[in-house]
Amino acid sequence: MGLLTLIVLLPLLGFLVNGLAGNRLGKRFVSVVGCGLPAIAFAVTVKCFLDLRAGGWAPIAETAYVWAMVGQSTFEIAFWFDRLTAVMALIVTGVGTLIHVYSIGYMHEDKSYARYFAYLNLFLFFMLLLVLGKSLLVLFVGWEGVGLASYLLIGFWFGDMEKAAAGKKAFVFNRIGDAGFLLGMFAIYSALGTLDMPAINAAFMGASTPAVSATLVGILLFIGATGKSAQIPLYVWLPDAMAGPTPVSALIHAATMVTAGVYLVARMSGIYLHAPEASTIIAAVGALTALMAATIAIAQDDIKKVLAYSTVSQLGFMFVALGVGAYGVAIFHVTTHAFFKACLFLGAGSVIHAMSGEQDIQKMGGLGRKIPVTFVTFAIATAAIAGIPPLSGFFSKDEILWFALGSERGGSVLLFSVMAFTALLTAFYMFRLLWLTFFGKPRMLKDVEHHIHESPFSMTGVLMVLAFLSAVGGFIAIPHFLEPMLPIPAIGAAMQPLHYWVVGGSIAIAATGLAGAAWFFSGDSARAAAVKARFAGVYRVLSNKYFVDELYDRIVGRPLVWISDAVFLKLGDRLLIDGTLNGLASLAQRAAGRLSRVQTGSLHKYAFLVLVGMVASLVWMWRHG
Amino acid sequence: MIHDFLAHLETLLLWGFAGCAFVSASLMLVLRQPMRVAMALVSCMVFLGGVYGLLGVHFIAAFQVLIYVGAVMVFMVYAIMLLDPRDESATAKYSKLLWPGIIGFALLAEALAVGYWNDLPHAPRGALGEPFDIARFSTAFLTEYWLHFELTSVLLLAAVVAALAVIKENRRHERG
Amino acid sequence: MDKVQMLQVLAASLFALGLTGVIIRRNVLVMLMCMELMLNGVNLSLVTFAHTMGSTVGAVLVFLIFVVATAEIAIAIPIVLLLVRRKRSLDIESYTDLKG
Amino acid sequence: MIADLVISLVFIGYAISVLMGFGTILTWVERKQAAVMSDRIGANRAYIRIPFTKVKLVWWGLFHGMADGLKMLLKEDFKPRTYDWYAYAVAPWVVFTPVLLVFAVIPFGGTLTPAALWAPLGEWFGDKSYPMQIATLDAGLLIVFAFSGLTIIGAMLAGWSSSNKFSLLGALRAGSQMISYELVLGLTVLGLILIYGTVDLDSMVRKQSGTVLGVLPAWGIVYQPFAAILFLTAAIAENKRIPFDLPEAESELIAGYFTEYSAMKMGLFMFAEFIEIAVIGALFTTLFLGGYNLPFMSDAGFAFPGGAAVAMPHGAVVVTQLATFLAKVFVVCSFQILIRWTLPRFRYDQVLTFAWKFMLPLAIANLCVTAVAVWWIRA
Repeated sequence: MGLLTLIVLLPLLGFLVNGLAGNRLGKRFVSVVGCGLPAIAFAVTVKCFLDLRAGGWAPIAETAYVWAMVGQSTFEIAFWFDRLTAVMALIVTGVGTLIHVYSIGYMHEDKSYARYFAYLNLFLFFMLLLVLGKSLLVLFVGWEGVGLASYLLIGFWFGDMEKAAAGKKAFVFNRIGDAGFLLGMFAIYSALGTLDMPAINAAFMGASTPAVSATLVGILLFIGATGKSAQIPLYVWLPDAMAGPTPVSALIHAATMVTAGVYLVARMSGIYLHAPEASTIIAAVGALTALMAATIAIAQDDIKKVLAYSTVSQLGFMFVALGVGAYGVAIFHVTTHAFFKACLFLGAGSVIHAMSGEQDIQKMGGLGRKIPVTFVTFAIATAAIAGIPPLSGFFSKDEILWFALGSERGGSVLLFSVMAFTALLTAFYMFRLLWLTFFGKPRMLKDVEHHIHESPFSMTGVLMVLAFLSAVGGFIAIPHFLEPMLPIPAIGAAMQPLHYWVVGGSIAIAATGLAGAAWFFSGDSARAAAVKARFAGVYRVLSNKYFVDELYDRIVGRPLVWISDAVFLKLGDRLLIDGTLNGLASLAQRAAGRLSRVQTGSLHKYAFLVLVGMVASLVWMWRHG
Repeated sequence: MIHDFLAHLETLLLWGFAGCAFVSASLMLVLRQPMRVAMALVSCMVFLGGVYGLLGVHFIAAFQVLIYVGAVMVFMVYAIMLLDPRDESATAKYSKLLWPGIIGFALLAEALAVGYWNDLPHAPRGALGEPFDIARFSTAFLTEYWLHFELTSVLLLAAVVAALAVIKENRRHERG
Repeated sequence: MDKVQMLQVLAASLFALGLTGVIIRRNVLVMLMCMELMLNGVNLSLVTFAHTMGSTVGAVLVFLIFVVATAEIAIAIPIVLLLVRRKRSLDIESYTDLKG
Repeated sequence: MIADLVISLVFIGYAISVLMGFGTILTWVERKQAAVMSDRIGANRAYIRIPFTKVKLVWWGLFHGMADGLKMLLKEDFKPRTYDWYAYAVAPWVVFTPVLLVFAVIPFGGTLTPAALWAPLGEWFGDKSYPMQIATLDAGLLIVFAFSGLTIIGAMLAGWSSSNKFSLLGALRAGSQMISYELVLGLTVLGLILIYGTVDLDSMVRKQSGTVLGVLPAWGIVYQPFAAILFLTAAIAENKRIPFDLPEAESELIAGYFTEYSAMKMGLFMFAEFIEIAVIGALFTTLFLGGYNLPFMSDAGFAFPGGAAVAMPHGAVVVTQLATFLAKVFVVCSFQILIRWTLPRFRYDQVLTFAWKFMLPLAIANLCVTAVAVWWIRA
């Protein structure tokens, strides 16, 4: 068994142990297994990374098992470890391990402790399968698996109907995306006869054009990506997914799983390089998503909802980077985003923990002095996401803005303006969040206030590590590290001189957002309230998320319900199927009723029938015998 | 005279036994008391035993009496003794199918008789096959028909088990 | 009518009488006995044929029928006792639980 | 043809008179032997006075039997109110007749050759010879069992038709007991059938005519001593005599299934019982005691080991054989009466337990051992 297989199997082992026997083994044991195995996986990943470097960055391939052989085609469970994979795997195992550790403190009181860790390990297993898979098929298994784990974890407290429904919603929206993904896979397989991603990329990069439109495949795969990575139009599940435990939100719905779409597009860059139309769509969708989510985030009061929309928005940034061909930059943003968004979510978890479950930021305030570690880490992460230099978010976001403006593969002023405005909004709503939560006067109930306490070290320690990473993560030059694989697009000649202007602009944007938020929300809430009152209509639209859920319900949900009810249920099921069966049944019943009159229950009559039969057969025999 | 009598003694006895058997069987349909019916059946069986004896198959005759009378009818009489003989069914002797039954009997008897008259293999009249005694019968039984014999013993075992089960059920019913 | 014919007719009529008895009598025990009578008719027929043809098959079959009859009665009697205990009657017309 | 008929009639007459004689005598023997055993004088008051003399023929009370018979014949025949008078009336005969019939297949002597008996008979009979047996049947032993099965029906019928709870109980007991012990009886005899290779009683007796090891008579009891004990026990139980007389245990059931019988109907039951004693004696003699055979005696006379021989005329041989048979039967009868006055009575459940859990396994074991032994020796 190779090291790559080991990486994948370690979390699976954790899932089996905790899932099958966790309830009997005690919390301490569950914690050790649940965190220890991902930690080992991280260590092994580091070892693999070192091997990769020692091997001159030549990809490591490893076949674990031959899954199926159909005719000439062989489907293997094979793993592939190159630069891109290395980055992703390190994020997944590293951040994953940190969040596991954080969960020890966060979930300590939960009665389904073992189940939680089992699910978490299961998620890690599938995520690693997704990241390490050599072929699209293995990736797809991981893709579906993380969907399953996400469903299980969103609905972790399934006793609450709303949370169970959120899990279901996530699952259904993911399935819609998966349909596109599957179609894309079918198209690739029918054209190329293989699902190995290096082979596919090579085929599209090669001289002869494959017998399938790169645009078509690209769009289909992107549909899958929109589902998993919460882009328009399938993003609505992600805010609802905050129903799960907060570490889950941090791990799955911020740092790792939702970036799977980004990873997929980057991994399939060979296709997208030859599909400029698809790339344009990606950029457009990404920009729209980023803007829309950012506007919504301004008007949200739930701390996790704000972060969720912020995640959607940041994912939009990544897709813009992908759309303009800056794949390495997208992965760079994935990395930094993983750091600071995980930190933010975990910090939010810490706040919620301190507030005894309260999530409404309007009822917080002044927490900065009471939970200083959380406050400091949360502030660093906020600054990072807002793009304050020299924190990590500044570098990645700046590069995205720069390529949105200057890339020869679809960069434009319009795109840049939208993204810049979005960045401004980002800074604004993030600082709003920070201010409302940690500054000002406490607005919570006395009772709650009395209970506020700093989280245990297992949580704050993780926060500190992540805050540190958020701060310095920008100095890891990932785009350059990935350049041999994912080329950085050329910058148009006209744009070259504007680079420093853009850098300065983005610093200004961040500062403006900071200042705006400080001006609005410092002091009493009168100014914010006045703005809210003046733009009441806009505020209503924003706080209700553009009524997208209601829209979907009108145009998709209700017609579907109506069709299901009227056509399939009443006509098809009740009338046709049930009617046929009931008709047959009642026919049989009536026929049996008639026939059962023969069955008189009287032995005499039976015996008499025997006699009649004997006489008849004897007579027949004598006549014909 | 007496010579003629002696010469035909066996035939006369055969006819006599056959007639008595028939009369006993007919009485079974007419008598009301189950015990009397049982007696009629016993006598019918004994007369049939006599018929077998006259045909020269003594062991069949012996077994007829031994098994039918000594076992089956003892069981039957036992059951009749255990059950109240003054049952309601004794007052209404016949079922509603009395006349259809009698007509059916006539038809069946006629069909069988006609069949025998027409189709019975007449060949061995006078040239009777070699009569066999118990030795030949036993040898055949244990060489040619041993499988059948074993199968019937299995059947007997099954019957014993089944009877036990029924009695168990009965006892449980009583207790519960 | 020679001996064989007479015996066969007797056998047939015993069988027919037995069957008729099953049809027209109402007492369970009497019906059981009439079934025994039917078996006796068959036995007589078999013995006669065996005697006529000088073959042992008929006799063997008769012997097996004896065993079967014994087994049958050994089960039938307990069942009748159970029935009577349930229905408090020997009248077959009161056992109509299988009426369709 | 007529000669055959005459011989048959003679045999039948002999058999009936022997049985009746035994039946009568045994009633007296039972009393007298009981008296002897319990150190009493016993029945001695009945006598016949020769008319007009003072000579009283007492003959050890032998006439008590006749007095009993007379009493039974003359007593009122009380008829109980029963729902089946026909069954009530027929039951004693169903008990009595088969007992008589059993004797038909028992050989009570060797071969009879009338011509050799008395020369003038030769004109009539020619040189035919007849085995001294009423019916020579190849299934003789089976017939014995068949008829003893009939008596069960009689006993049950009597008890049922008496319309009396005690009678009914007695009849149920009689039925169960007789069926159980008949099974044992049949199984014990199977061993003998294996050894002799026949069920024909006459050939069975003939096969017991030689000697074993030159000294012992080749009787069944020598081959099957175990079976002999079992057979006698089961036969006594079959006859419902003490210690197995539970169906008519007077302290529990008055007189069991014949409680309601009186006069000659009751007499028939009693008589059947005594005749049954004799029949058991005859059967035991035939099966285990060599029947009419005397040790070292053949149709020609005696031939003792060591060369000494005594030639005998045919008449003497026939008479010796008849006498031998009667003597043996009488000894066995007397032995049964001895048991009757010696052993106490079982409890009823013990009777059935004894049959099914003790005698039956023993009989089967005996049969198995015999089968293995016969197979060993033949092979």
